[in-house]
Amino acid sequence: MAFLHGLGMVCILLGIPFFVSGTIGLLRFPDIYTRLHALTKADNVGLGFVVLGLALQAEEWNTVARLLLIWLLVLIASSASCHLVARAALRRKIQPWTRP
Amino acid sequence: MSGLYSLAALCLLLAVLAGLVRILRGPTEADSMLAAQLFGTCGVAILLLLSKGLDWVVLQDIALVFALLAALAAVAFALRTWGGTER
Amino acid sequence: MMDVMGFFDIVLALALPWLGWRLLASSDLFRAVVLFISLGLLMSLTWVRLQAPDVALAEAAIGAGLTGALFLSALRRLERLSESERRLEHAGKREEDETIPPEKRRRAKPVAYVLSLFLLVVFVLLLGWSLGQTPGAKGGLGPAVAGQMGQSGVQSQVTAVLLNFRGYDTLLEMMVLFLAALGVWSLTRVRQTQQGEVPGPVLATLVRLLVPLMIIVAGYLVWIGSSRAGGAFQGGAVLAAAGVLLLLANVTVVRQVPAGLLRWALVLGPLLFLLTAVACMGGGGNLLEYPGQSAGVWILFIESATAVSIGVTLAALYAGGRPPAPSAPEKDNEEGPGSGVDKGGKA
Amino acid sequence: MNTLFLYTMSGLALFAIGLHGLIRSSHLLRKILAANLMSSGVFLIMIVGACGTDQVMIDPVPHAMVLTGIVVSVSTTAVALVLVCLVQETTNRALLWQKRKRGQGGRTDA
Repeated sequence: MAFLHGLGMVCILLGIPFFVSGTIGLLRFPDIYTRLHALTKADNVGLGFVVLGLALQAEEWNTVARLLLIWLLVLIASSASCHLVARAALRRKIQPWTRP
Repeated sequence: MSGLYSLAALCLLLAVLAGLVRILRGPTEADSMLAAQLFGTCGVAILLLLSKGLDWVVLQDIALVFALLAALAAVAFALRTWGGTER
Repeated sequence: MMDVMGFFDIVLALALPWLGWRLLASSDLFRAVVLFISLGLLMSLTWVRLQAPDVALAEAAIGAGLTGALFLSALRRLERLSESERRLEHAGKREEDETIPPEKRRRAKPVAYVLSLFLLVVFVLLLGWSLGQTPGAKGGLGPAVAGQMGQSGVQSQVTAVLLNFRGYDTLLEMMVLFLAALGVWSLTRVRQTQQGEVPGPVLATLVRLLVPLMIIVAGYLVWIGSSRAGGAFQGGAVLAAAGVLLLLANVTVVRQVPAGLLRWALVLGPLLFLLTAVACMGGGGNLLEYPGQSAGVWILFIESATAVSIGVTLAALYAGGRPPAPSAPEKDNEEGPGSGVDKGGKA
Repeated sequence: MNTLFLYTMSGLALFAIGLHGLIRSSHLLRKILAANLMSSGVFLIMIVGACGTDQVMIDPVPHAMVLTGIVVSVSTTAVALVLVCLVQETTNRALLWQKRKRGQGGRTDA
């Protein structure tokens, strides 16, 4: 049990840097498409690690199920909305950034 | 031990607030919208961490609602603000 | 550990006014709306910190989701009405730099500015002072509510207050919602222009996955409301989000909902609530005094009806006008945009 | 206690900012945003008042009132937004004031 708890803690601590790097990417990347890329990393992997860590520490099965449901929802919602935003940006003829 | 959860939540909150800068100076409207999207995801993570740290199951429901509605604003943006006109 | 949470509180409490200030000071209306959405999310976290999970749920559904969508589509509508107006407004300074030489530009009079700021500060100081003077802020009604919980029929204190102890508040609030919907319907009609667009595959899948889940979560929230955070408002708001998503995606089912059914769904909550209230009087009690031990059942009944009505009303408010023209009424077993969804998803 | 005081100040500041924006901004949409900010400030102060000193006994009545308030404020916001759209349709502008003549300039803070 202590092992699972420790493993969960490690997973949570692994997840935080993804969120932070998502923010940094959002701030530093040059154009909308690259920023989308950074954002989805935070969504998928960061939240995934946090959910995994919390699920490893959960005592009941329904908590695990709810955590996974939340993660799946965020995955679906963020990927779909990022797709829509990217498509709208392409339709607006926003040029992807290229190395100058 | 449970202090770690709060610490992680605090880190996420600070990260989110840093992301606000992108809303303030995003060159295009979509950039601002992306920051709001990140806000939603981080909010979910913060709520989950707090629900563990404070031992409060209700927060998971709130996180669920956050996750459900996170996409709504972005979809409204992509379809209404930026979509529809040219096709 | 408490230190960390204290720091969390400090950051949150400082971020709220800062965000509000940036929101009103930003030169771009769109940015202001996005900041407002973020403010809603932060407010929700604040409610969590202030031990108000019910309010946090409502804010998460309404403040962060619905209001944002409302403002975004209103902005879109304004923009479509006059493209130049918004440019003139939001980027006014930059444009005027070109048209007007800088020495001719006149800022707001500094005297007026200082005076208004001074008055504002005085007003707020007075407000804060009177807040400190308010008596009875310490004890509150908490013990009174806790003492009566046995008779309320539910376990959640907030639900007990909302639907039993102060039921007339909620009844009147349903009337306000209904009036708002009536007002919007009497003002405008929904445009026909956007109809005919077919949602793309990704959007269709998103709707197909999210909308049924939203309905399930709405039902869950109404059900769980009797024992902990949740209830008719939160469930209704999530239901409304499902309706808004359907309206956004322009799913055909939304257009095919018969107008009569929509009207009934709007009226359902307030009507049943009112009838129940009056029926309680008939049984010898006061208005909204549920008879005997059945309070829990009555509350669940009213809550389900009001949740449907709140969902339909908020979605109708989002649509922003009367439904276009009465199309050929097909009698389905739908109850409105909220629950017409399962079909729309699978169709 | 200290934290609650901090949140009260935050609510007061939100109210003040909203009031200022309600009076000074020229675009009607921004006025609606400002009014929403004001209501958020009021809700915050009410919830802080409900917290009490010890965290055990929480007053649920302000919670219920704030819940009602949130729903009412979203419905009034919706009506106001429709009205703004109508104002713009009929008068072709949603600003209360803007520069009157090209040469003179005027207030530009929106």
